[in-house]
Formats: sequence, C-alpha cells, structure tokens
Amino acid sequence: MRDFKQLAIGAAVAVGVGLTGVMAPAAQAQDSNYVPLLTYRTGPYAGSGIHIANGMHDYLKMLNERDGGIGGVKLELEECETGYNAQKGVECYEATKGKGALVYNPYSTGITLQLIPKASVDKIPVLSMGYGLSAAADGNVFPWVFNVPDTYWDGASVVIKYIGQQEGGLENLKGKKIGYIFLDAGYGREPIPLLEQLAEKYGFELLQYAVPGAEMQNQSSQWLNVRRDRPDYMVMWGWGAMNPTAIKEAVKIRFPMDKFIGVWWSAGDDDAAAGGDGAKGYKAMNFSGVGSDFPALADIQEHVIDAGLSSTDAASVGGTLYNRGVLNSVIIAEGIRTAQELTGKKVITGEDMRMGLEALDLDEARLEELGLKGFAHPMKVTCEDHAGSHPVFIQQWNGEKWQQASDWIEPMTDLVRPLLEAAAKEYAEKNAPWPARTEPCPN
Amino acid sequence: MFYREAGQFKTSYKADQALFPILQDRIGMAVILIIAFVVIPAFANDFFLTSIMIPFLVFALAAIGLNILTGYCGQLSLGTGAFMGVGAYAAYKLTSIFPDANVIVMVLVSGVFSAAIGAVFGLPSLRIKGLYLAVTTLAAQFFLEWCFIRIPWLYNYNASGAIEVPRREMFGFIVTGAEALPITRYFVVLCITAGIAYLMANVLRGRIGRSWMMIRDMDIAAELMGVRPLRTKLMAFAVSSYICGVAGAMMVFFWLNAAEPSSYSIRLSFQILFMVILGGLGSLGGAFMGAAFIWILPVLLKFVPGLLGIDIAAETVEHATFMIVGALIIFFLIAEPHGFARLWQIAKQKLRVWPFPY
Amino acid sequence: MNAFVADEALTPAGPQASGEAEVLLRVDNVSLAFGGVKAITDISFDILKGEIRAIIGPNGAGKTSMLNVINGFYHPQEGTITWRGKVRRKMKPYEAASQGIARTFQNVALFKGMTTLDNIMSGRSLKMHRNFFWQVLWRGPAEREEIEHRKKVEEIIDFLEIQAIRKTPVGRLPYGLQKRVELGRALAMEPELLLLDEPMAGMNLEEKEDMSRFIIDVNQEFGTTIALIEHDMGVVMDLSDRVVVLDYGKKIADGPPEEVQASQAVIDAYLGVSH
Amino acid sequence: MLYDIFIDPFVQMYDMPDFFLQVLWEGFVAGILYALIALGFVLIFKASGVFNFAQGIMVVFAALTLVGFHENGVPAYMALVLTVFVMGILAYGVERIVMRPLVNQPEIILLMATIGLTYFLVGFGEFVFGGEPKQMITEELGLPTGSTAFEIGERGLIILQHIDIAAAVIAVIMVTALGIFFNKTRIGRALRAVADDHQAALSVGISLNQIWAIVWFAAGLVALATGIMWGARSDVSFALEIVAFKALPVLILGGFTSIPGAIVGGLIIGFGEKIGELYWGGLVGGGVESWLAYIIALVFLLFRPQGLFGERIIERI
Repeated sequence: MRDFKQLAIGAAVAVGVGLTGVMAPAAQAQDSNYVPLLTYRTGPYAGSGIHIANGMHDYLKMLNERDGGIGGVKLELEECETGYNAQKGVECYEATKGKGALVYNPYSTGITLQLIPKASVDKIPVLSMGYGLSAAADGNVFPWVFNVPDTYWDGASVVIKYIGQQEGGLENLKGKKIGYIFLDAGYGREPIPLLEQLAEKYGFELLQYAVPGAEMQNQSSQWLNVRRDRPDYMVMWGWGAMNPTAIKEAVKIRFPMDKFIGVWWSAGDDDAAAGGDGAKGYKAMNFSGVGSDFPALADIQEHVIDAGLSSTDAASVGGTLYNRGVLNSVIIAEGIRTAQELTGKKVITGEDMRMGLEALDLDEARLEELGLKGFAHPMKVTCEDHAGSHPVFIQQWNGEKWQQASDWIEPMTDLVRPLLEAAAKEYAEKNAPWPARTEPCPN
Repeated sequence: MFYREAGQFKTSYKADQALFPILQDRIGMAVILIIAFVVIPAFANDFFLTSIMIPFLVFALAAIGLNILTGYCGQLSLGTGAFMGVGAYAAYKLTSIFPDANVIVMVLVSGVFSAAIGAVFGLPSLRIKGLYLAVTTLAAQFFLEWCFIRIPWLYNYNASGAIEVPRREMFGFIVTGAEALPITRYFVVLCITAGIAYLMANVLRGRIGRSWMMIRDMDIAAELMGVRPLRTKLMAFAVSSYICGVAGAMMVFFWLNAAEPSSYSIRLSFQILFMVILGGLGSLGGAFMGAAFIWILPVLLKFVPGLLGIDIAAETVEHATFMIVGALIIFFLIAEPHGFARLWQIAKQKLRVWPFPY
Repeated sequence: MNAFVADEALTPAGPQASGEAEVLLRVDNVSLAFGGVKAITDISFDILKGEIRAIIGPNGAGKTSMLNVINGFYHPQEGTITWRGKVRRKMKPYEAASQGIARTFQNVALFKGMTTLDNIMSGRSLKMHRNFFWQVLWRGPAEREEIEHRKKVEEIIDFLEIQAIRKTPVGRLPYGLQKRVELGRALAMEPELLLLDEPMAGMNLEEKEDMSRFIIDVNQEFGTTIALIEHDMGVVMDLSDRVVVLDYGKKIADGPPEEVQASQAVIDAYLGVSH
Repeated sequence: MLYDIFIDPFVQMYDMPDFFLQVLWEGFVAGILYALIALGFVLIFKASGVFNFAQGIMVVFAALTLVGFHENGVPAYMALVLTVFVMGILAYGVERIVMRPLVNQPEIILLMATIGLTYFLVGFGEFVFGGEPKQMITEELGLPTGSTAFEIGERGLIILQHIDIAAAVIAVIMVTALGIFFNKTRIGRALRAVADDHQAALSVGISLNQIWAIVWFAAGLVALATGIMWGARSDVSFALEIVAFKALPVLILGGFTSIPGAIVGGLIIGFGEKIGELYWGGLVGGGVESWLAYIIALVFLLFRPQGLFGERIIERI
C-alpha cells in the first residue's frame, strides 16, 4: 500500500511536468494550408459521426496525394475529437485556431453556436453544411458563417412540398395529418416554426413527437402515440442512435415506410439497414450523391484507401453520410481554390477563406471537372445568401441501398427567406451589440 | 525539514483558528496566488488560459459547491449538472431582462435561483439518505434538463434552443462574449472562484460548517446536540447549489459562450462528482486538486502526443483517455480512498518528520 | 427557540445542600412500543434537581429506550413527561437539546471526521448565533463569537485533561479517551440535565476511576443534574443518590442505592427468576 | 384542464381498449428490460454491498463483444460462448483488481470505483469494437424476429413482437434459474451467507473472493441477456448506457437486495412510464419519460423510505 502511495504522488508530479509542455506555444505552419477537422468518432453520435469524418478526411487527403494539395500547396489536416461534446468542441477550437486554421466544420449544433460569435473575432469562417443556425444564411448579419447548401427550414419546406407532390398537389394536404418526430434539442426544434406556418397555410395538422436525447434508444412511447394518432405521413429530424431506433419502431408498428421521410441527417445507410426488410421504402432527403460511382470517389479509393492512408472501411465509401463528408470537403477545397484565385496567394488565411467561400460557385462544369458530375446540385454562395436554398432530392431505401426517388425539389424560398432574415435580425438584437459586417457586399 | 511547525507558538486563539496557522502553508498559499495572479497571466498563451485555466477554475468552483453538500454535509448528489444549468439559464435571463446591469453581479445573483431550486430538491433529504437520495437528485437532473428544453421562455424563444452570451463590458473591458480577451475572462473567473473559496473556508471553520459535518458524521447525535436537521441540510443544499449555479453561469458566460441543455447533462454531474471524490471529500484544497486532475489530464493526453510529434488517430487518443482516466480513478481509490487531499497531508506529514520515516 | 438556557446550571448547588429539592423532570406512566414489541410499559419516576440518578437493569430492560424518550428521540404512545413543572408536548430531539438536556451514547457517537476540539465546539452549536452572512465574513462578530466559545471549550478541555489530543481527529483516539471527549461535548452544552448511557462500559479500572471522578466533579462543581445508565453495580452504588431499576420494560424498584440493593425483585431480576 | 387530467385519459383508455392493451404490453416489455438491468445491480449489491454503476456499460460491452466476435467470422453460437467466457474474465479481473483491494471501504468509494470501471470499459469497448452502432445478430442467434398481430373488432389491433415475447420468457427463465441457484446450491447458500454478514461468512470458511467473482460473473451473464434484448430493439451502441440509469428508480421501488423486488419494481416503472407518457405526457408537451420514473420513485420514497419490500427502519443509537 505504501508503494501505491508513492506511485500516486509520482503520477501527480508527472502530470505537473506535462503541463509545462502544453504551455509552450504551438508552432505555426507556413508552407501549407491548415484545415482542422472537428470530428467525433466516439460518443453517442459516433454512428453518424464516423462516416462524415471519413468522408471529409479522405477527400482532402486524396487532393494531397493526387494533386499535391490545392494550388500546389499541401493541405495540413488535423482531426480533433469532440465526441459531440460542447466542452471538447471549444477545447479543439482553441487548440487549433492558433495554427492558422482556415475553416471550422463542427458537425454539432451546440458547437456551431459557440463558434458563431467567435468567428468574426478570430476571423475564421465556420462552415456548417446543412446544419447549425438557419439564420446564419443571412450573410449581411453573419458574414463569417456559411450553411450552404440549405437550412433546416429549406429542408422542412421541401418535405412538405414533396408530400404535396405525392398527394397530387399542395392543396390536397388539407385535412391530412403529418407527424413530426424529432430529437428534443435545438436541432430538432428548429423546423417547428416553419412547419407550423405551413400547416396553417395548407390546412394540414402537425403532430409533434419529441424524443429526449437520453431516451434516443427507447422510443416505444413516441411510436405508440404515432399509432394512436395515425398520421398520414411521418417526418423525422433525428441524429445518431435515434435514427435506427426510430426506423425499427416504425417497422414495428407497421407504419407505411414510403410515407416516412427523414431529414438529410437521418439518411445514413446504417440507419436504414437497422430496420431490416421492413425498412424497405423509407425515404430521406439528400443533397449529396448516392452511391460510389463517381471518378473522384474512385480516386479516393485508389490514392487513399488502397494506399492505407485512411481508417475507412472500403465498403462504406458511397454511403450517404460518407458522401456528405466528401461534399463538405469539396466545398472546403473549392473555397480554398477560389480564395487563392481571388488573392493570388498560395497560402491563405481565414479571412481569405471567407472571401473564397463567399464567392463559391460550384457549377455543373466545375463538378464534372472534379469528377463529381451529378454528385450535388450546382451551388452558389453569394454575399447576402450564405445558404443558397438549393434544391434537394428524396432518396429511398430499397432494402440494400439508397436510390434516388425524386428530382431535385426547390425549397419554398419565398416563404423561407423572410423567416431567415427575421431570425437573423432577432439573433443580432438578442446578442446586441452584434458586430456589423466589416466589408460590405459588392452590389 | 522545510515543513516543520516546531517553534511556531500561538499566543491567541485567533491565531490558532486562522485558515493557515502554519507559516509554511501561508508561504505556499502566497506562492500559489502569485502564480495565479501574476505568473500565469504574464506567460500563458490563449490556449492555456481558455482551455485549461478557465475550465479548471470553473470546475474547481463547482467541485467546491458539490463538496459542501457531499463532502461536508454527507448528502450524495448526482444533480450538480442541472443545478449548474439553473445558474446558467438564470444568468442568461437576468442579463437579457436587465441588459445594462453589471454582468458579474448578474452571474452572482443567478446563484440565488439555483439555491432556491436546490433547496426544493433538498427537501426529501429529511427522510431519504444515501443512495436513495441520489435518486432524488437524479430526478432533479432529468427534470430540470427537460425544463431547459421545454420552457422556451428560459432561452428567450431562440430558434436554436440554446443560450448565447451577449457582449458585456465592465470598466471599459469586455468581459463576456466572443470579443472578451481570454486574460480578462481568466481574471474574472479567478477572482470569483478564489473569493468564493475564501468565503466558504470561513463558513466551514465556524458554527455552520461544524453543523454540516455533524450531520455528515452522525446525524442522530447531531440532532440530539441541538442541530435542526432539515434547516441544516437545506442550508447545505442551498449554499451548494448557489455555488454550483454561479459555476454553471460562469461556465457559459466566461468559457463556452453558448450552451445547449445537453451541456448540463448527467455527464457534467459525474465529472464534478469525480473531482470531488478524487480530490478528497470534505476538503476545499481537494476540490482544486480533483478539478485539475479530471480536467487537465485528458487535455494533456489529447494534445501532448501531438506536440511531441507522435501521430495517433484522434479517436484512439480519446479511447485511451477514457481508459486511462478510468484506470487512474480506480488506482487512486485503491491507493488512497480519501483523495488527493489526504495524499497531500501524508506528504506534509512525511516532510514534517523528514529524514526519519516516522 | 434555543434562547432559554439556564445560567444557574453553573452555580454549584448539590441536592444534599438544599433540603427541599425541586423536581426537574418527571416521567408519568410512560409506555413505548415498536410495532408489537413493548419496550417500556407504564413507567413513572422523577429526577430531582442536582441529584445523580441511576437507571439500572439487565440487558434489554428498556434503559436506553427510556433515555431516548427523555430526550425526545422516541415518542411514547402513552404517558407524559413533565420538564421543570410543565407537561412537555411531543417534540423533536433538537428541542429537548435547546431546553438543556444533553447526553452521551452507549456506543460512542462522536463526529468521527472532526478533531477533539471541533467535537467539543459542536456542543456549543446551540449557544452560537451568528448567522450565515457573518460567518461568511468571519472577521468581526463571527470570529469574536468563535473565540469566546473557544475559551469555554478550552476550560472543558482543561477540566477533562485532554489538552494533548485537541487537534487529533477523534477517530484515531482510543476508546477510553473517546468516551471522555464525548462527555466533554455534552458538557459544552452546559446542560441542566445530563444523560449518560453507560459511560464506563468497556473501560479498565483506571479509566473507570477517572470517569467516576469526572462525573462527581461535574455534579458538584457545575451542579448539573445527571441521569446515568450503568452496569457496574459498584460504581452505581457509589455515585448515585437514587436508583431506578427496570426489567422487561417495567419498573421494579426505585429508591436510594442501599434500599434498592436489598429489594427482592431486583435480586430476582439480576439472578434470573422465571416469570 | 381538470377534465384533461382526471377524466380524458380514462375515456381514451375505454374508447380504445386495444390501444390500451398495447400500451400495457409495451410497458410490460420495457419493465422486463428495466428489471433485467436492475437484476444485475441486485446480484452484486446483495453479495458485496457495491452499487455497481458499471452494470449499464457491462450490458453494452457484452452485446458489443458478442456482435464483434460474430463480425469477425465466429459463428453466432460460438460467439455467444466466447462472450460468456469474456464476461467470466471480466468478472475475475474486476474482483482481483478492483474489488479485492477496496474491501471494507465506504460504499461511496466502491460506487466511484465502479464509475471508474465504467469509464475504462467505455474506452476499451470503443477501442476494440469502434464507436459505430452495431446491429444485434438476432436471427443468427435463433431468436424470433417477426411479429404477430391480433385483430380485435373492426379497428382493434394489437401487435406483439416475437422478440419481446422472447425477452419476457428469457427474463422468467433467468429469474427462476437464479432463484434455484441461490436457494438450492452450495454456492448459492454461501452467497446468501455473504449477503447477510461478511465477517460471519468468512468465519465459517466461505471465500469472499470466490463469491464475488461468481456474482460479478452472474451479473455479466444478466448483462449479456439484457444487451441482446435491448440490442434487438434498437441497436448496440454506447448511447444505451444512459438507459441503465433507469435501474435506479427500479431499485428504489424494489429494494436493493430483492430479486423479486427488481422484477416488480421494473414492471411498475415500465407500466407507469408508458401510461404516464401516453395518457398524461401530452399535457406538458410529451417526453416526460426521461424523468417520470425518478419522480415516481421519489414520491414513493417519501411515503415508504424503506422501499417496497424493505422492513420499516427503526433508528437506533
């Protein structure tokens, strides 16, 4: 026992010594563009997080291997594990921002919200691709935040539009019941105001089913309620372990799967596969390519995965969430490339990156050039509109893999945009004094 | 040899009852304060301040809060996270209702709300003890977490469902919000934590502190000595929750900048409980040591390999951190169940008799 | 609530000195049962101011239960307790403490995590009144109050000759000393009535002598009324002014030691005659 | 408002009896699963006075091990056997490394040690098996997967999942087996002796270490069964750990040392939660399931601090 105590004291001393190491300032990289990736491969949301992390990492790695980086400058990648935990998210941010970070992709609404006010101070843009704060689409108020290609409100309007198509027109929604099951957090609650507005406009009834984070895997009550209420459609805003559980429960109560539509974050391959045969017909929105049949993905396979430079399981390439990660990296890479073109510099800064993202124009031709024809809808970011409200399609699970099940559907921009602007204004007011945009939009 | 109290005579009870009756302890404390107030601000970089010192101080304060309840008054609580959340939400509401008031005052006032809520959930402690009480506090934890989500008024109906800290200034310095310099935030947090720790040391050496320990050590005997159990326990709940509330408010105002309900989840409660137990139940110094260990060790494990140029996958580090922290908790419990505070005492005792073994 | 604490408890006045002794506490027809088990059946006796009253009886006779009834820890189903001439309503133990009843316990019930000094200081809880906000500030009133009470406690420490263990956590003390600290803690309350539950159990002869001396000194010097439970008959007969004998929860004898010692019922109870 | 609270829910129950039965069934199944988790706690608490916080993670760990073996090409039944073996090693390791050095420590220290164990197992489990959720190998283990629907009247419908029925059956078998084990075997008797009094048990020559290893192993088996059942309902991931907290209110109701108590407590919580959520939860916006169980336990405690099967506590000095 005495030895134990000595060991314990020794350990305490060792920790103290280690501390001095952390205090030493981190070295700055000068000959490369530094892209930190805040990822989570652990914790309750790892199931979704791993695929995203792999996709993001592999595409950028592939650019390094195949092209020697972007514009002749290598990318320096660093993953920092957040575990979807706000505390660790901030820690990762602080640890990496001093190294010349170009952009952050938090993949967590909570961490995004923490970074939004910091972005303008530290002059590093935040790219929350299809998540985070919807209001950030207003580039006048949030010059440093990008949520291309769509906000949750865009997504919610697309779902309703799609249901309208299925019913033969939005006017036929009158008297229908649409259920909304969501993760009971800011993420799941955000679409509610828009859905309520749409319900009023088109005369359908919106039924809400909240799933508390701690009860993600215990949803039988919610689905019993669904069974009792007999909604005509179900819409889901889920993440992590909530998705497979919900799909299983839906199968269990024999809900018609083709009338069950998830947001793009409820579109994982594993999520749907969990439901077994019964999940056949489940639908989800998506804005990134289906399948692995793209030249760029083949390059990833060749240069990264086969070369053993990644922990990605080859079979997961082409999965929805993997491709989502790839798309995220495509936007980063194109942002860097645009910034390099605009500034003429090879090694850029966060401020340059912001300009690059704001001038992002990923058109059909460019997508083809990248080897990603049809991988995503052409997207364009403008100074005013950082989301762009791009079209989204619906994909369907055939029991083995996802298949595209609809054309690109435009969000109801006319309805969403005023909401976004009002929300942005409200945010700025609540967080007064909110810093004004420093470089005005070129009109 | 260096730590010897022989020859230090007290000539008054006042001197004998001082916080640090021994000269060497006073010197040690002074050195720590100089390091905290002068050396660290002078030399530390932003990462060290924002990711190590500020969270460390916030957690140390929360650990002091829980230590009062669990370590001094003997009431096990698993609801610390939620009580911290009450403080955070109260401070957020207060700053949005009184936008011109001093934000530090608001943070300190917010603790009053968590004190009230804490006292309400402390009521069952009159009848319920030990692990059973833990369930009461778990009820508080889950119920309050639910409230943070379900009562939109608490977060001003933000679409994001989160609270975001606005910019506030004090004496010309920006103290909250993204523009606040780490050094400013560090000083605010340091002053609040050190101040509350000092005030609590006062309470703990007086009548009220003794009555808490009486309840902890033998509640029946305490009652027969004239201690009113309900009042005393509720006071412990209230004081403890007050401190946790202030810590929770500081957590969002001076550290995280924004918080979702999940920031105040059961995991936070456990984090604080670890700090208290590893630091040493019933020791203020232990709260600091426990907080340092539980917060700083994982940060070190996460970033030191990178600094040394060792390339390990981010998730492997995370897994290793979990394993190492878990194993160390077990190890330290086996080595010294009374925590770092007792290890420190043992070390002092050894120094006292050095070079003799006994 | 705890305002009334008699200072005259300190003025020395033995019962033998004053002829017409005042009844400090009277127990009338008290019965106590736990579920179906009767612990005490219809017991009455009184305690005079300034005397040493012994309660004896075989194991399980209900002695400790009796003490628990007196200091409000158990509530008898029947009967009344009269304290200083007033019938006492059902009350909490801390109320009994504030009226001036202190006690020690059969199995030492010290606060194990605290030092000797703090344990005895804890006996002063009822007499210290500075509220939380003064305590937080410490400097000023709270500190003065603490020092004032510290002086009283140091007197008790001197009286019990335990100066050397002042700063020792009580958990590390030997049993005999723990009993002494417990007595000190009870004395710190400056009680009018001191209940001692087997103060000498498990002690060796020397320790017993010390303890007996302390008990007599407390009674004589401070004039504190004492009710004690003890198994050592020699000690009981030497110390006490009057003795109550319980057996199976019933009172079987009451009177001066020599009278009780001669009672046939008592002899039967101790020697074990079948009932 | 009063109507909504006191009358409407009962009207609903009467109007849709099939749905009410379905709710009861779901409550029953949830209750069985809670009871299984609580059972693991009870086993260890009974024999060693340790409140084993790691039971929740042991459930995940057992299920992950099983699935992990199978993913690496081990046939399902073989994987099951290997998992049992792993749980045995875990039990032995815990006894040897954690419990033995901590004998005679206060309960809060032991509780902390098990929380430390939880951390370790989380890290270890993710390290070995990865963090992504896995699917339980339900079919491979020969467990039924489909469901049977009973149609009652015109619109009445009750759906019973076969896996849920299997869960109930397995729970019953486990409880019976444990009952027989405790009451009829030599080790079982020793175990009860240890539960009553460590010192006395030691003095009649019972090896505490052996007994502890056995109860941890038994708890590991219970964890495995629980893991398979929960895993089949959702999937196997670390998020499941939080569900294990539900065992606490169950234990409060049933008492920390009573096996039948764990079952009854689990069922009360299961029924209470589902009925509360479905008939009253809507009044406050739903999602009350996350705390209802604790509140039920709390209210219950205020009236019966000793639990459902505990004896009245008489305080002594």
